[in-house]
Amino acid sequence: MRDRLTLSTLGPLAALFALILLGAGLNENFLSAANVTNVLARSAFIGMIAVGMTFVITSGGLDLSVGSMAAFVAGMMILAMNALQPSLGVGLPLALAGIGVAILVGLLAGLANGLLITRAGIEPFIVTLGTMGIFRSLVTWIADGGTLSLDFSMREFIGPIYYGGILGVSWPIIAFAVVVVIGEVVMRHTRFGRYCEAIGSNDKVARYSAVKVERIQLLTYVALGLLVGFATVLYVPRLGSASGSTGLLWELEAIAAVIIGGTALKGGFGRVWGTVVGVLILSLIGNILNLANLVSPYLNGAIQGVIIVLAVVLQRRKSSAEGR
Amino acid sequence: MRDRLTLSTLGPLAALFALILLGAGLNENFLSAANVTNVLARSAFIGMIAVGMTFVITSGGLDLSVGSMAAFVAGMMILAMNALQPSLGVGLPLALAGIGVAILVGLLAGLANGLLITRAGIEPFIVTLGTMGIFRSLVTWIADGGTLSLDFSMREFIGPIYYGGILGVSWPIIAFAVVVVIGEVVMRHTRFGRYCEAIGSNDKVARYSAVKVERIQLLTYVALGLLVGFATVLYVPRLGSASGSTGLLWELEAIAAVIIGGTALKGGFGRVWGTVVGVLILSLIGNILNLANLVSPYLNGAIQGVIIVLAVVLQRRKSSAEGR
Amino acid sequence: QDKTHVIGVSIPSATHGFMGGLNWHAQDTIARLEATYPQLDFVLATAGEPTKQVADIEDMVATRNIDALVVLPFESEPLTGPVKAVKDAGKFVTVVDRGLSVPGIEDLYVAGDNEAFGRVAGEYFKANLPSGAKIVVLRGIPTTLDNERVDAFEKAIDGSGIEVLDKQHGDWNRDKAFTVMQDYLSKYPKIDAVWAADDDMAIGAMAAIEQAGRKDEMWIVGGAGMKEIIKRIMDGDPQLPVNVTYPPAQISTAIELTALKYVSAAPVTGRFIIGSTLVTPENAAQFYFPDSPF
Amino acid sequence: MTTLALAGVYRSFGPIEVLHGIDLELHPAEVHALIGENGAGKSTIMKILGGYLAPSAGQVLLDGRPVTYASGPEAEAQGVVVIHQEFNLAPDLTVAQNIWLGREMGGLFLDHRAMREATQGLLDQLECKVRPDARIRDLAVSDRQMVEIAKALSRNARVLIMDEPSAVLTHREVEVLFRQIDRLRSQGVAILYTSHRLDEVSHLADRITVLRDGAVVRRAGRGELTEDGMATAMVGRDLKDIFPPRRTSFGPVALEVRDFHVPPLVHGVSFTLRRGEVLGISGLVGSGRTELAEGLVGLRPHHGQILRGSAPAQVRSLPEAAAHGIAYLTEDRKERGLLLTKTLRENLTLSTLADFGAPIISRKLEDAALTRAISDFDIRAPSREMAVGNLSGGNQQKLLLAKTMLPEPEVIIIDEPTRGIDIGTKSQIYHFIDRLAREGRSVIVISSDMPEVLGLSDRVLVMRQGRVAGELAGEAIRETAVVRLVMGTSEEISQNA
Ligand SMILES: Nc1ncnc2c1ncn2[C@@H]1O[C@H](COP(=O)(O)OP(=O)(O)OP(=O)(O)O)[C@@H](O)[C@H]1O
Ligand SMILES: Nc1ncnc2c1ncn2[C@@H]1O[C@H](COP(=O)(O)OP(=O)(O)OP(=O)(O)O)[C@@H](O)[C@H]1O
Ligand SMILES: [Mg+2]
Ligand SMILES: [Mg+2]
Repeated sequence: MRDRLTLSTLGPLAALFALILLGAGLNENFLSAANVTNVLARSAFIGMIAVGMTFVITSGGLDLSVGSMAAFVAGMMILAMNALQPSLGVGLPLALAGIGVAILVGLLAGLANGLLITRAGIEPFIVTLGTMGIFRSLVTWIADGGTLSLDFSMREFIGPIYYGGILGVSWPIIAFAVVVVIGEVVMRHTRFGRYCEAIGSNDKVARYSAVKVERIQLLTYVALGLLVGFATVLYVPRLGSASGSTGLLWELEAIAAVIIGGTALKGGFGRVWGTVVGVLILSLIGNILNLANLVSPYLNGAIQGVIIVLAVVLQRRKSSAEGR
Repeated sequence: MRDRLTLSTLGPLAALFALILLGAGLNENFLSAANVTNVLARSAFIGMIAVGMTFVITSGGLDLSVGSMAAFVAGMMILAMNALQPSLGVGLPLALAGIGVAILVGLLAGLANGLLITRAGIEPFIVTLGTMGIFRSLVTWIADGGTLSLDFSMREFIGPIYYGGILGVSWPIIAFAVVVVIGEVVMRHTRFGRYCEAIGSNDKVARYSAVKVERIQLLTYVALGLLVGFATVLYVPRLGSASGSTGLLWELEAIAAVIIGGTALKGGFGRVWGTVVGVLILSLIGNILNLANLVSPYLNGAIQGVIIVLAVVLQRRKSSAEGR
Repeated sequence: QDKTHVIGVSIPSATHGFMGGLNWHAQDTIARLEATYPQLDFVLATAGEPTKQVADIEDMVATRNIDALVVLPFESEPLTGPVKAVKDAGKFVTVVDRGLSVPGIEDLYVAGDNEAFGRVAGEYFKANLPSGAKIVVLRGIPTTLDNERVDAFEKAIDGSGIEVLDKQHGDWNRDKAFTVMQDYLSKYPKIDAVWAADDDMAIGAMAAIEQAGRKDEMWIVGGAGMKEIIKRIMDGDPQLPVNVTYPPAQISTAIELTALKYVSAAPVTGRFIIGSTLVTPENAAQFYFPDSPF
Repeated sequence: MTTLALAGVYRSFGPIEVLHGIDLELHPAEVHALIGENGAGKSTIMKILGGYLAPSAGQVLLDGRPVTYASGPEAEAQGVVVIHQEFNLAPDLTVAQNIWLGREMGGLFLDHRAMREATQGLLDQLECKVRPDARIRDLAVSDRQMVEIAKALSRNARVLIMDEPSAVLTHREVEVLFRQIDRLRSQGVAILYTSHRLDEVSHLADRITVLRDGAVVRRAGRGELTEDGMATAMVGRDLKDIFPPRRTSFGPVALEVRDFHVPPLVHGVSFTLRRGEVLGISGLVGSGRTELAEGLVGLRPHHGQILRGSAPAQVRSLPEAAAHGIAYLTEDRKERGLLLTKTLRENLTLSTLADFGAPIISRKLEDAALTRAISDFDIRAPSREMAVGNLSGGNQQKLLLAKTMLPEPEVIIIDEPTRGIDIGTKSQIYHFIDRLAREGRSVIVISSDMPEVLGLSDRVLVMRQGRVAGELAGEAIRETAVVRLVMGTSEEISQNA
């Protein structure tokens, strides 16, 4: 990959820098520590999910359910914490219990997706379209159509998971960075990543190379579920609530980030750090639109669309020399 | 294709029949003419779009923008009709003008998608994600955040396009049937359909075989745009208005219908009549949920999800003998 | 009264707090009425978009033989034709909250007052902020009713010298409101008050303000009377001085009134507008429903 | 008179020049053979002639006039038709659909019947039993090659360029192919042919051009070059002892297969394989050799007994086979063997990644393995970082061999091991297989290349219609005996042997 650093890899970065310049030009607070922290921290949820999605897509899969899954995991986490509060009391044990539940539920949800896809042999698109409806419905049902809210005292207690940090860097940013670094290493330097790329480029060849195709595919969905769980652990402390509208369209955003970052939708080639750039591009677009009174807010969606396409044009232009 | 009728083709049909039996068991009015007409007529919008989507997906593409495009086309159609009403008056010329505008706008929107994808060489996912935002924003903007509505007198006049019909068969059903028959013939019996399959299967081979790959791909998007235009011509008489929420998530429904129908998401193999079955399955699920007070309405989404997955399991089980 | 009457109820699905509350009230009322009146049957359908809602209504007529329809239109315009068709088929029609675009179709109209919702909030701002004060607005999903509320709000503060710095869409969503508020806070060094046209958004905005440490700088007015917010007003939270009601329970009123037609001799037709009132620490207790999910 | 010619053609890929000033002439009613080592540039020349690649410098002359084609199809419109070394068929389409792709019969609506009938005609002409409605995806590689040939025949070529058409064909199909070539030659078609089977070249060619490292090193007319002479001209040195001497002592039984079935085709196969032994499997296309092999390594559902040594072995999947020390090299290198968009290194280590460090893969170990593979198998790659799809066909095959050998399996089943490999390297590979056997490993060689089966095997198993038609050992391994068994013309020979 190294020798290609010059070409295709510059594309998404160029788009990102263009956006940063645009933002800085429009508003002097854009580069303020507070704003940078805000943008990075709020990118963390989608970002962690998108890292998992990178593996799923690289190995030729797709997961439309992550947004609903996040809502479901958040709902279960809140439910569990509220239920355990009388016995555990407000404090670290309860927080850990909540985190455990979130990670466990995420893992199980990912496992469910993965098993349906690999064992029953149904298209990922269909399976996860189905579970997308299922997870979201369950949250709405559990919340009785409303919002599941964490008990206020506990909310205060776990708030620092989102708002706190060390050395001025907030936890979501740190967690995101850790996930990205691990993801990049796993993708580039471990068997798992190599197998994902192999399966995505030609699953038959992978099978004929003694790669346990189904197991790897299953693992990608489980890993994604886990990351949805982690993302939720960051999400819940922020507002302390979950409802049917939590995580709405996150799946689209995560997939878009992956693809803007240069991972091929058909699989076979994954770039974790590209995904990070994709996530940041998407977050920045929203941030810039909020910071600048460009036009009617009704047109925000249009501008967002134009920038997404332009970002990718910029990237593909640069990399077309490669013949990809 | 013929020899395979026995296996994979039975799958979606089996799922459809299972649903019909379920519906008939739940409510005696299910098979009444009125209900059948309702279900078929309302399937017509998504159905026509899904037929176009079948070609796009078969040739290896994707279009996420169709729902927003429908909203945009509807908006433009209403705007044009309201603007022309003073000069043309309420009547056939105005209706025809509206229809012309819808078809033209649909065609242009499809052309825009197609050109960006084939000329600029950007992934269909990204392009249509972008235009999805753009079209929807434009409608919201034109409608000033509210709803664009057709003048009521004109609405009365064109109402029969949706509600009327001949020999007891309503126009949307007739139009849908015509589109399906044409679609099936085009897919199976013309060069265009053949080339779509070839491109989706292996675009390099298609290019080596003198197939004008870009032109065919462009045409699939244009055809889809046109069909969105036609669908809108049926839609506007039904609801007489367009807003930012018109056609929400239609893209997901159309793509799901295509895939439930047995077309491969990766392209190379398309089945128009399968798509029809897929559309009917999706419509029937909604209809059946309304037939019986099964459970909490909050769980509708979950039931829908389960049925979608089950329908495809049923189908894949049958066809797994094929080794697809 | 031995014949069973079927009442169809068609409402938007619970995609945000207010609609969640409305869904809850609808189900609660239906369960209660079904228990009380065995001769009444209810059919409830929820829809995420207008086309689905029209399909729901068609299905009720075609397969469930409804005698009456209680409908809260997802949007006025697209539902007008289909609801009129129901009326023309001889059914009793109750319209809730969002009026149809052609007057005179419905037998019964029960609604909140969007115009008042914006106006009451605006009047509070006008009365409690000095000229030159700076405020930001969080709007809902772009819809006609959002437009009505915002227009009324702006008209109410007109001439007060209050400056509206920005009004972006928070889509009646906590997360979106949180993000937008964060960005407002980056952008504007001085904000005196926030009008979040919905309590879900108020909660998101509050979290962003708290994080930025500018809690003492501004107060927030939300709307629709979410129980958590009402509770805090009762407790005298300086950040949340007041709220404006827009009761989700209006659906209960509508269903009950419609049911009344079949279980009593009382004539039920007309318009019931449930005004928007200002909730203050003094009167908050009467708007507090701890059992509602909203 | 020349039909198509190259004059001073150069071609570079990136910084690497692979053709250095080629002159070549094709004449009507003549078969011109182009031979050379793997990576010498044969396919590149053919692609340039066919309009699929443009020369970096120099000219393509059609009927003496310089031409520049925008694309292959444009050249095809001028009657220049290419059978590519790598398959050029859409896997989801049927045989008939592929053959007529881009030139469908019928007006507004396709004339399915005409196309199916015409396809049937072409397939009959090639004595190919594939159905016109069969999907390419479901065909064995040899059948796909026949479809490629049928497709080219349907084109009414003036110039027919065939890049190793026989590499995956058995001798019977090769005979059919030769009859077609003879027919076309007599009709005045100019034919350019490559093959690494030099007997074919001396049989067919009216004119031979020998290529080495992108330059012409020898031109000859019919009969001017013996097969040895060709080999020497190609490789640049004398080749003696293409086949290693036969082994004489074998160890204990390494693999025993009893009453083995791979539905639907393969039935009741039993054989034993000893350590240090090379077992050849011969048979016609579709005789079930590949299915047997894929069954043995768990790639296809099967029943029957497999014993490793004396212990029964469960082999339900390839990883299980690997655990039993059994490896398999697929005949379908493009679809099942190599990841064409990935680099050499990634392909080489894919099936044995666990040996290259865990959890972090060691680039150093991988690079070392690649260096070894490159020298062991004489892989000629312009760059180590290039995508495998850009390697010449023969070098891809060598890489695939290296990949299969990497885990040092005890039992190695190789399906068409030397497909598309030049004579020099072939000899190297034969000696390599010999070395494996002498180290005490067991090798099964499935091959459609008759001399290879004869020259390499200690025993030969002949398959016909999914069953073992006979077994030959030692001196009984003669071409006539094998052919008789293959064709099923004589039962008694199998008894005698
Ligand atoms: N697209 C490409 N990019 C880079 N190098 C290429 C490309 N195509 C061919 N080459 C290189 O050009 C050289 C000649 O390849 P070519 O395929 O013509 O060999 P060949 O004579 O046909 O060999 P074989 O007998 O193995 O088929 C090889 O070194 C090959 O790696
Ligand atoms: N994946 C597949 N799906 C369906 N049929 C197949 C598949 N692979 C092979 N076949 C069919 O099975 C038959 C036997 O093929 P197989 O490859 O086992 O024969 P073989 O003796 O190895 O011949 P070859 O010399 O072509 O390799 C062929 O007729 C082929 O069409
Ligand atoms: Mg070659
Ligand atoms: Mg074989």
